Formats: sequence, structure tokens, C-alpha cells
Amino acid sequence: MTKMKIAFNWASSCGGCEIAILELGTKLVDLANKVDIVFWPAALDYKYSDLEAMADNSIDVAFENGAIQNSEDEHIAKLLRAKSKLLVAFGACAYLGGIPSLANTTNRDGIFASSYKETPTTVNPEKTFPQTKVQVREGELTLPEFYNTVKTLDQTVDVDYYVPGCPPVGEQVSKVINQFVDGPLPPKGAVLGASDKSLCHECKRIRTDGKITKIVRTYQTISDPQKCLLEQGVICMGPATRGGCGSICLDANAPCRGCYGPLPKAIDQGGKMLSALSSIFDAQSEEDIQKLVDSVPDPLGTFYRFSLGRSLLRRTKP
Amino acid sequence: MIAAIEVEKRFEPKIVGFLCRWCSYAGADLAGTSRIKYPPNINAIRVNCSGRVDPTLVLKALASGADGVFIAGCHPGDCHYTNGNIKTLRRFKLLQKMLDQFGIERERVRLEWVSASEGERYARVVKGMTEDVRSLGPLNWKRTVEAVA
Amino acid sequence: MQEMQSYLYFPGCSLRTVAKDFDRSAKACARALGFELKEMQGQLCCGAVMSNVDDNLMTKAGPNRILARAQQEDHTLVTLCAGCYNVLKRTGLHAKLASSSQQVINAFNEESFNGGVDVLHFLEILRDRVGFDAVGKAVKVPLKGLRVGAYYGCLLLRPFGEMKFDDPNRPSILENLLVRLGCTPIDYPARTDCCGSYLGVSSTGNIQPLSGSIIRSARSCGASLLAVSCPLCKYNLESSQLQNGKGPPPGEFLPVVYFTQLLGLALGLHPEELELDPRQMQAIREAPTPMVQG
Amino acid sequence: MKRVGVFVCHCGLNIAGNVNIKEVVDKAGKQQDVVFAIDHKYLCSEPGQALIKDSIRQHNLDAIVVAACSPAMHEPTFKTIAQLSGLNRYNCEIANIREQSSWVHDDVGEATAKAHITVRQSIRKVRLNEPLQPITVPVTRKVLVIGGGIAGIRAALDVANGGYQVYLVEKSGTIGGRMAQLSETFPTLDCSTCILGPLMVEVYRHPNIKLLRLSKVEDVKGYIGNFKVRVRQEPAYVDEAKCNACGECAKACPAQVPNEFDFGLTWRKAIYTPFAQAVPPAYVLDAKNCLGLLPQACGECKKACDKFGTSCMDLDAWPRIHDLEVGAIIASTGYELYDATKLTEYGYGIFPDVMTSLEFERMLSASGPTTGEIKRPSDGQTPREIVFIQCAGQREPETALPYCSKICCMYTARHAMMFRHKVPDGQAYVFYMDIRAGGKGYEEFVKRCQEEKGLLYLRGRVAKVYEENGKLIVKGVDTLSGKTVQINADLVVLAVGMIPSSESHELASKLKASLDANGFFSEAHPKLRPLESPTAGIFLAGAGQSPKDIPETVAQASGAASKVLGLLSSPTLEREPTVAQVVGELCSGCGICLSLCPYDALSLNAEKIAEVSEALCEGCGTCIASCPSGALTLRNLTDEQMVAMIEAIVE
Repeated sequence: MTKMKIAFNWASSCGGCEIAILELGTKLVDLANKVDIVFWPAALDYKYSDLEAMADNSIDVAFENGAIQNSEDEHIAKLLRAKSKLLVAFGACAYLGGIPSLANTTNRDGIFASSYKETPTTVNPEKTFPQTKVQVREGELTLPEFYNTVKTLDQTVDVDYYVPGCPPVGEQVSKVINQFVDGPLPPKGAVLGASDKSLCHECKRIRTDGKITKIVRTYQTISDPQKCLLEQGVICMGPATRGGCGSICLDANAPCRGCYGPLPKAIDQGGKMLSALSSIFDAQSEEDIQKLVDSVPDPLGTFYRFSLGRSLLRRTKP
Repeated sequence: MIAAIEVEKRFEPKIVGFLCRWCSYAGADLAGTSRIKYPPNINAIRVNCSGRVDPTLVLKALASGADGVFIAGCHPGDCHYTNGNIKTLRRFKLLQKMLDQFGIERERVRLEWVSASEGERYARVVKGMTEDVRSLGPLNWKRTVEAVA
Repeated sequence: MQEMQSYLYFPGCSLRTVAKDFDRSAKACARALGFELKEMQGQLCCGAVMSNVDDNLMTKAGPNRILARAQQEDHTLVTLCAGCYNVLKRTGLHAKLASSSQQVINAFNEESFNGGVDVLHFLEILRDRVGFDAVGKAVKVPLKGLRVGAYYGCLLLRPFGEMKFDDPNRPSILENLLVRLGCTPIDYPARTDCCGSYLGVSSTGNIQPLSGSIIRSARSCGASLLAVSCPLCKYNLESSQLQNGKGPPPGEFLPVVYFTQLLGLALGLHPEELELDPRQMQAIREAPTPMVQG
Repeated sequence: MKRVGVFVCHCGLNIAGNVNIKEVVDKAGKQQDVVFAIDHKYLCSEPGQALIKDSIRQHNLDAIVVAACSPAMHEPTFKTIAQLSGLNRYNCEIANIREQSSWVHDDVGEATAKAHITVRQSIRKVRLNEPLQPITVPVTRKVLVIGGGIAGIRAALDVANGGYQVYLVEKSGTIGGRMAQLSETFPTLDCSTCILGPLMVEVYRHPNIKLLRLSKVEDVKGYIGNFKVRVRQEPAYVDEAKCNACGECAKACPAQVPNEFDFGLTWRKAIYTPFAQAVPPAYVLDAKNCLGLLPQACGECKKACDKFGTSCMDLDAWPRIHDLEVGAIIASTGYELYDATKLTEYGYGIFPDVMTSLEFERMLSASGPTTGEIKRPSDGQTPREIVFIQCAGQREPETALPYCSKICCMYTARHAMMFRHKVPDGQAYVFYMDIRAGGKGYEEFVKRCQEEKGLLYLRGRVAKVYEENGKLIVKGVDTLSGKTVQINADLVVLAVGMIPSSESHELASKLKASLDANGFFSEAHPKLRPLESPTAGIFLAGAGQSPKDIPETVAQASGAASKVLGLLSSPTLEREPTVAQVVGELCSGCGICLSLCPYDALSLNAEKIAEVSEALCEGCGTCIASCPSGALTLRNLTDEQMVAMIEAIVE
């Protein structure tokens, strides 16, 4: 029997998802008995030409992580799609846009300006900015074109399955890969390696139906590890975020940031969290309500930290 | 000079309205029975209480092409469900703050208190909001997103 | 010393002609109270009460221009003549409504006036900005025992819904000022009756029953002087006392002065500066305890 | 996939006059799942309903949209016809193309376009409606009546006679209300207390009526059929049962208080009985004016009561809280008079001889301050010249009340007539704007007065009233002769307008019953449901709903009572099933929703899953908006349906 052919690739991402796979450690060896890894530039020396050389649909499952932020991401995504029977959006960036999609609060010029001009650590007297083409003595050098709006993988190519997480946690990763090897597979479009209920369902902290009297940021408080963080005024995305991660952040007494993405029936993760949070504000008068609202820092960045790319509005108005 | 008075073909905004059944929808009906005229740009969805209006639905409306969203409920203290309108206010205020970040003008998303006896006020508010949104021009969010792809 | 507080001021036609005394005395009082009435640029006729009709927008063009120009200079405009006050204040309110007719007026005037200037009466400045108590403190020559009947007429008070100046039936702002000046205000029923307005010019015959009854009512209640804030009222109240041009014996004549003239006397200004004529001064001196020099 | 039928109503020309019906029908017909679309002149008519019924059968529709007037009007009608035609009544949706289209937009094109979108919305919604069964809840077969005036008395008696327990809450020390203050009633000149008295006694004796005087509704919870009401009753310091109204306590009381029953024209003691026929027939200690209860300063009343009376007093009594469970509430809170001192042109409050019509009423009354003689408050002289001013502060939107109080023409005529009877040589003048004497025998009555000798009706308003050497000078205009008139009067009576009782606003928000622009209780529909508030289970009677006279008040009270009897006639009651619902497999038990429910209808079960108690849920939907996982949904107004409607509007 021929072994299943799988591929890993990364687009615009931090590489954390690659580490998540490496974290499988010895499991990778067992995995190697079941599957052939035919393409994995981050770990082994593969060239795009190798991928181009492959026949269409010759890869059984391709795991693509990272958001689509430039022409290279897009090109490879399309290539990978063509070469694979199944394409999996792996990790928060490919699935939801992830942290990179927070770039959608500005655009290329804004990003270039801050990265190559404004940041205090930048030394760039010649005001050099990335160019798609530049002539040098040796000939023409090119760079991929940087996009104004970050897209998710499925806003670029057709995607079969999604695996959330920033990054997806280890045991979920092996579970998912094994699921592809042994089946059975859920219908197309399903989210794998995560629970259908929110993090609150697996959260061990105690929640009385307490209301929010104040909002505090993590550095402003040492929160009680037994109690629900929301009730302590710490914005925890748990209620609006899929579980399945094992609530590792909460065990570290840090609030959930929402990397596992929206719940199956939620129209929009950020909107839902905004509604849930404000609903339990302990304020009746307009003034008191305003006070609490003012104390919520950066609602957009808080509620859409990982999902702006896949949200209803997707980006800010330029 | 006369030309200055005449108004040429104008942009007609599409506004999604959420009216609470007990006060604002009744107020809108009263405007009708009193034959008070107002612009046709708001189409109303009747909800039992403005508290039913999930901010997500406001985002959904804007994302799907609405130029504005209008939410109306009972005056504070008069809510048929004790204080559903206060919960609406909490959500609305935070939503407003976030919409600022998205660059969506405040005139486009409004929360108003209109009682069952305020048909005249309903007409006035609708007129005001329609004019405000008209002068802002189309939102057309889909295009906004594609334009900067 | 710091610059003197000044208010933008619209005198109107009467105060340029028949009511110079009103204009002059008011300016003098203002200076004495430490502020200045600064005349606005580009004055026009306010259109008198004709501008208050709603069925002929053309009549509103004038007052709208005045306010539009005033708006360039300041956001409040002070008037003295009750007529100008009534017209301009209501014009401003009408403009605030931004009705379609206002758009037409603006288009015609080629201005965009939106009611951005508050029209105040001099009395309101004294009451709300300076403060009657402060005025009282500034009094040098209390007009002790001077029995004054305040006469309001209609234009200051009506229509109440728009003017919101004072209780239209039982006003008190003039009395409150007069008390501070040491006078004894006389309450008499005809304080707010109609003086006859323009009939005084067109058909003088009709003035007798109107202004005449006001004079009678005031005198019967013991007033030795009437204080007004409207040139037309003053004209009617005086002419109603003159039989065919000649005046009656001085004793019977009930002099009519502008409240600003009494204010001026109390502040120690000279009668001539206030353009008080001998007959008026006589009446003032003959009051129970005259304490006025000059 | 459903088979949807669309029915568009012309409503005569109400809709057809400003909406292109054909276009609306055609466009509706092209919508997805719509298999049939038709219009009719009057869908609510019998033939109209028959059309709907037949079409449902013929085209075997399983959902319908009726594009007509507001759902507030005929939603029940059309849902019922759908049901009778074999559909589930919740597969019927109303598209409001009258109140919110044809009536409010000038341009036919605009109105038509909006009507089309409105219909499209309803189609998208009904496609996703699920069939539902009404929820049955038990009914508490007891009734609360708030306000013990003639309206409250009549309503309480009718319900009690129907065999149900009634709690009658009255804020003052006795029932009777305004009617008890009246001398006679128009147009028959019946003695008011003579016809009211027996009813008051009947209330007191009725086994099914519990009278709570000195009481106030503090809190109202629950819903139609199952209200929970908290009533606070101030102590009377007198045991109603024991007191025999001997009056020794009042004799002993040293504290003199102006008697509000006579509008301060007479004095009473701090312990008193408001008037002879007061019910309950027991004295009341008014703690505000008592020389002191805590600590006891005087106690003369109790001493006297123990010595001569029935020793029925307890000066250490405390307020009592009554927690009542009732199925229906009748609000009969009555009226007060507009503050006449605001009408400065008439000088009320400045001149002692300018009085309100109710004060004059007390003066006419045999039990009143002057035992029925007409005297000037200032000097006790009998007035010869008297002026009645109708519409005082009424029909004056700019400065006072915009509306007409309806009864003033009648009682003023009565007052003028009584004056003529009591002062035969007197002269009465009535200033009126126009006479509104609609009612059985009313016009005839006014005519009689107008023809009385020495009684002159002047059509016009009074400009001002002032005092000049002992006389009240009334300056007005007679618009018939076009002359200004001046009357030197001895007494002036102002027909001041009726305003809702000062408590009604507070009460309304407790009852969640809406008020109109003038502060009167709004009715569910001015024509079709004039006896009920829009809030289910709250019924209305008397002048608290709008100015009205005694016959009308009594009629409305009996009407409200019969509505209540209808409601209580069955032990159970059907409630709308459009309530919240939890999809268990989606709920994570985050508990966000729990604290939001105003009815405590939400709880977490053993598996940490939220549960809705359908009997308690009112379907407001605030929990749904807050649910971060979309596990909560509102029956037939799901997020899916909301989105469908939003898209129907913006597409």
C-alpha cells in the first residue's frame, strides 16, 4: 500500500505553526511510517521548483499556515491548491487572518512607513523602501508585491478543512494528521482539532453570574486563579472562542486571546464578544456605561486579535 | 439663484431599522395614522425589544451593504421589559467606540429613544438620520474592502 | 486697565430719528456700568412687525440679512427697540428651524444664515449679564419715592412661545429694575394692554380709547411717570394726551420716559446727557422726595 | 422548502391610493418559494379572508405573507384565518405597507419601492418560520383595581359580582374620589353623593372585595394572568373594624389642618374623617400633621378614644406590606386639575375671589364649606355678578393644555344654573369658545341654561382679570358682536382642565403601561381596544385614560370589568410561544445570559447548560443578543431570520 503524501508550507506567519509540528518530536518518526512528507521548506531543503514539478492532485493533504499578505503567498497558495487533493488552513493566520490581519487596520504605505521610517530603532537615512523590482549590476532583483489587505487562505483559494490555534496545540495536531490517515473525515469546510463549545466549557475557573464593575489589563492586577477572569475585570475571550486548546493560557493565569476562533454558530467572533462583554457591564446610567466603555482599551484589537481577516468588516476604512 | 434652491438627483441611502415593538414601532405606526411624512430610506425590522439587537447584526448590515443602521427603543425607565433598552445602550456605546476604529462615521449607526406617543418625533429622527447619512454618501463596505485589496 | 466688555448692538431706524434719546441714554448707561454698545456693520431696516408674516418671505429678507451680517461679528446682538427685538429674535428662531422656506430666503439673500446669533434685549443684558443687583450697587442717586408705572406693551412679551422674555400677563422685569433704582413701581392693570401701535400714525382717532385708557389706568393707580422700552408706545402714549397738537396743562400730563433715562439718572448721569426734556425733569423733580440735581 | 403565498391589501385607497399594488404583487410573485401572489380590496373583510382561505387550500400553501396594515391592527385576524385554513398560525407574517409606507411617503414610486422591500422581508422571514404551539399557563383568578373613584368602585363591584376576589387599592383615607366632592351631576342634577354613597357602602360590605385604603402600589412583577404586586399600606392608627366614628378623637385633637377635601376652604383636625359618607366609616390619623407620633408628643386622641370611644386606636401601628397575586390589573387612577396659578392672565392665587370650578363645586355642596351658600371667599358676601370662564388653560398648545377636557361645558352650565337658583337676582356670564355638549340630554340641558334669565353666554375668550376697587374686572371679547367686553364681577370661576393624577407616571412605569403625550394611559387601540393598555393584562377605566364624564367613566369601568371577567373565565391562558430557546449542544455554560433575564427565566442545569423556563420567558431576546456562542435563539426571530431580513433590505 502506498503511503499518504502530505505537505507543509508557510505563508505570512511567525513560524509558530511549524514549531507546533516539530513539537510532535518522536511522534514525527511514527508519522513518517504512515505518511510521506513531500514538501516542507521550513524543515527540509525544498524549492518551489520541486512543488511546480509535481503533478496536479499528487499531494493527498497540504497543510498551509500563515495569512496571505503578498503576491508570493498568493502564488504558492494557488500552486499548492493545484497540487493537492485536500488543502487545510492550518493555524489561526491561514484560517482567520490571525495577528497579521491586524495589518488591515492600516495599509501597505502605513506599514512601510512604520517599519522603514518611524520606529525608533529604524536607521534608514537613504529612505529605502521595499521595491518589487530593482536593477543592480548583476541584473534585476525582485521582491513579492506587498498587499494592502491581508486575506485568509480561503479568501484566496478553495479550502477543505480548518485547524485553528496560534499555534494549534500539539496533541490536536497529531490527532488531526491521524484523522487524515485513518479517517473518517467530516464534511468539507469543517473545523478540525477543536471543540464545538467555547473555552468556558472546559475552563476550571468558577463563575458566579457576576457583573463587570471595572476593566483592568493583565499588568494592572494579579488575578485569582480560581475565579472567572471576566468577573475580575480582565477581558477574557473565552466565551466567544472555541475550546480544545486545553485552556493552557488560563492555566498560566493569562486570559484567552481568542486564537481558536469563533464558535460554529457565531456570525462574528469580535461582535459576539463585544456584545457578551458589554451586556454584563454593571451600569445603569449613561454616564456609568460610558465610564466602563472608556476603560476598554482598543476594542477592535482586543475582540479581533486573531480574526479580523475573517470578520464581517475585515478591515478598517482607509 | 433659483437653481441654488432646486435639488438635483440625490443619493438615496439604504438604512436598516430595528424598532422595538412596544414603543418605537408603535410610534412609527402613530406617525402613519397621523399621516406625518418622512423619507422612505429606513426599512424597519420589528423586534420585541431593542435588547434583541445584537451588535453583530449591526456589523452584518453594514458589511452587507447598508449605508446606516437605526436602532430605536423605549425611553429609559419605560422599557416593556424593565431595562432591555439599557442593555442596548451598553452594547451600543461599546460598538460605537469600535466603529470609530473601523472608520465608520457615528452618524451612520444611531440609537434613539422613541415612545409610542412620539409619532412626530419618529418622523423627525428618521428625517434627520436620512439627511445625515445622505450627506456622508454611500458606505458600500464591500467595495471599500476590495478597493484596498 | 483691561479692555471694556462690549456687546454688538442694533439700534434700528427709530433710535436714529425720533428716539435718539433712547439710543444715547442707553449707550451712556452702558458706559457707566462698564460695558459698551458697539454698533454692528451694515445695518438695515428690520422690516418692523411686517416681517413676522409667514405668507410673504420677501419681508423676511431684511431681518435675515441683518442677523447674517451680525453673525460675522459676534454671536449675540443687543437691541433696545421692542419692535426690532421682536422681529429679529423671531427671525433668528425661524432660521434655526432650517425649514424649506429658510433655504429659499438664504438662497435669495445668497447667505447661509442658520440662526447662529442670539438676539438679546438691553434689559436682558442688565438682568442676566450685568445682574440687577450689580446695577443696584452702581446707583449713585436713588430715585427715592419716584412713582413709576412700567409699561410693557406687546412686542417685548408676545407671542410668549417665541419671545419667552417674561410672563406675558404679569411681567416684572422692568419693576425689578426700577426697584433697584430706588423708584416705587406702580402696579396697574393696563401695563400690558395694546397702545394702538401703528394706528397712532394711520388713524389717530383710535388711539384715545387705547393709549388713553392706559394713561388713565396708570394715573388712577398713582403713577407720576411711565417708563417704556418702545419708541412707538412712547409716541402713542404721549400723543394720546395732546388735544389737537397742543398739550394739556402740565399737571395733567403724565410724562413718558425710556427706562434707560431713569437708569441714567440713578447712575448719576446728567439729564442733558440723557436728553430728558424739562417737562419730564419737572415730573421727576415734583415726585414726593426729589433728590435729583441739575 | 416552503410554498409561500402573498396577499396584498388595497385597504380601499388607504394603500392603493399611494402604492402601486400591481407592482408589489408582481415583484412578490418572483420571490424565491413564492408560488402564489394576489391582491384584494379589503383582506380583513369576509370575502378577503375567504380569498386567503381558498387560496391556501387551492395552492396548498404552507406559509403566507399578508401585506396590509400594521401588525398591531390585524395580525391576530390573519393568523387565525391561516389557522382555520389548516396552517400553523405562526406560518403567517404581516408586512406593514400602510402605516409605514402608503401613509408616510408622498411619492407613489417611493412608497411602492418601500412596500416591496417590506414584503420581501416578510417572505424571507416566513420561509424560515417554524410551526409553534401556544404555551399554556395557569391564571390567578384575582384582580387588582388601582384607584377608588367611581371608576374603580364600579369596576371592583362588577368583577366581584362576577365571583372573583378583588383588591381595591386607594391612596387616600376613603374611596369615592372626585365624584364624592361634587354637589350635583349633569344633566339630571342628581345629588352626587346620594348616588355614589350606596355604591361605596356596597364595596365596603362586599365579601369579594378587599379594600386597602392609604395604600400605594410599590412593585409589579410577572405578566398577564400571573402578576405579583407589592402594596404598601400606611397605618390609619385606627382599627377600621372597631371605630364607630364617634368623633371624640377629633374633638380632642389640637392640630388644625386645611381640609384638602374642600381645597383648604375649611379646616379639619389631624385625626379626621374626610366627609360624612366616607368609606370605610372610620377615622384616620394623618401622621404628617399630627403633633408627633415618634416620639409621641400629644396622644390626646387616643386618650379620648379610650375614655369615651371604642379604644380602637394604636399609635404604634406600622405600615403593612401586602404581597398580592392577581391575574389582571385595572388602572383607574383618575384626574387632577391643571395648576390654575400658571394661568396668570386670570390672577388665580392672587385675587381670592378667582376660584376653580371644583372649589366652586364644594361651595355649592350642602356638606361644603358654606353649606351650599354661594359666598365670596374674600369677604363672605353673596356675589351678584359672577363670571364663568370655560376652557381655562385648555386648547392652548403654546402655553397650557393642548386638549379639551370634555366636561367643562356641561358642569359650567350646571354651575351657572345653580348660581341662578341660589342667587335669584344675580347675573351670570359664561365665556366659551364653543359649546361641546355631545351626550344624551346634554345639548338640551345647555340650551335650558342659556335660556335662563340673568344668564348670558358670551362667545369669546377672556384676556385678563384684575382687581379694581373691590371688583374683579374681567376684560374679554364677544366674537359674535365683535366687541370687547368688560364685566365688573364679584366672583370669577375658572373651568380648569383635567390632567392625569400625579402618580400615574410612576405607576405606569411599574405596570410597564405606556402613557400618551399628555400623560394619560394609552389604550391598545383607540377604536378596537379602548379598555386595555398595550401591555397584556392591564385594563383602563376612567379619567386616567382621557378626560371623560361620569356616565362614560362608569361605562368604561364596566367594560374593563367584563374584559377582565372574560380573561378569568378560563383557569389557563395561552401565551405566545415565540420565546427564547437553548440549543444544548452549542451552549458552553458561560453564564453571560443568566444575569440579563428580567424574569429569572434562565438557569444552568447540572451539565452546565443554560435552560429557559418557557412560562417565565417574555421573549424580549436580550439574552440572545448577548450569547457569544449563538446557542440561544428566539423562536421565529432567529439570527438566521434577522440576517435574511437585513439582506432583504439592503440587496
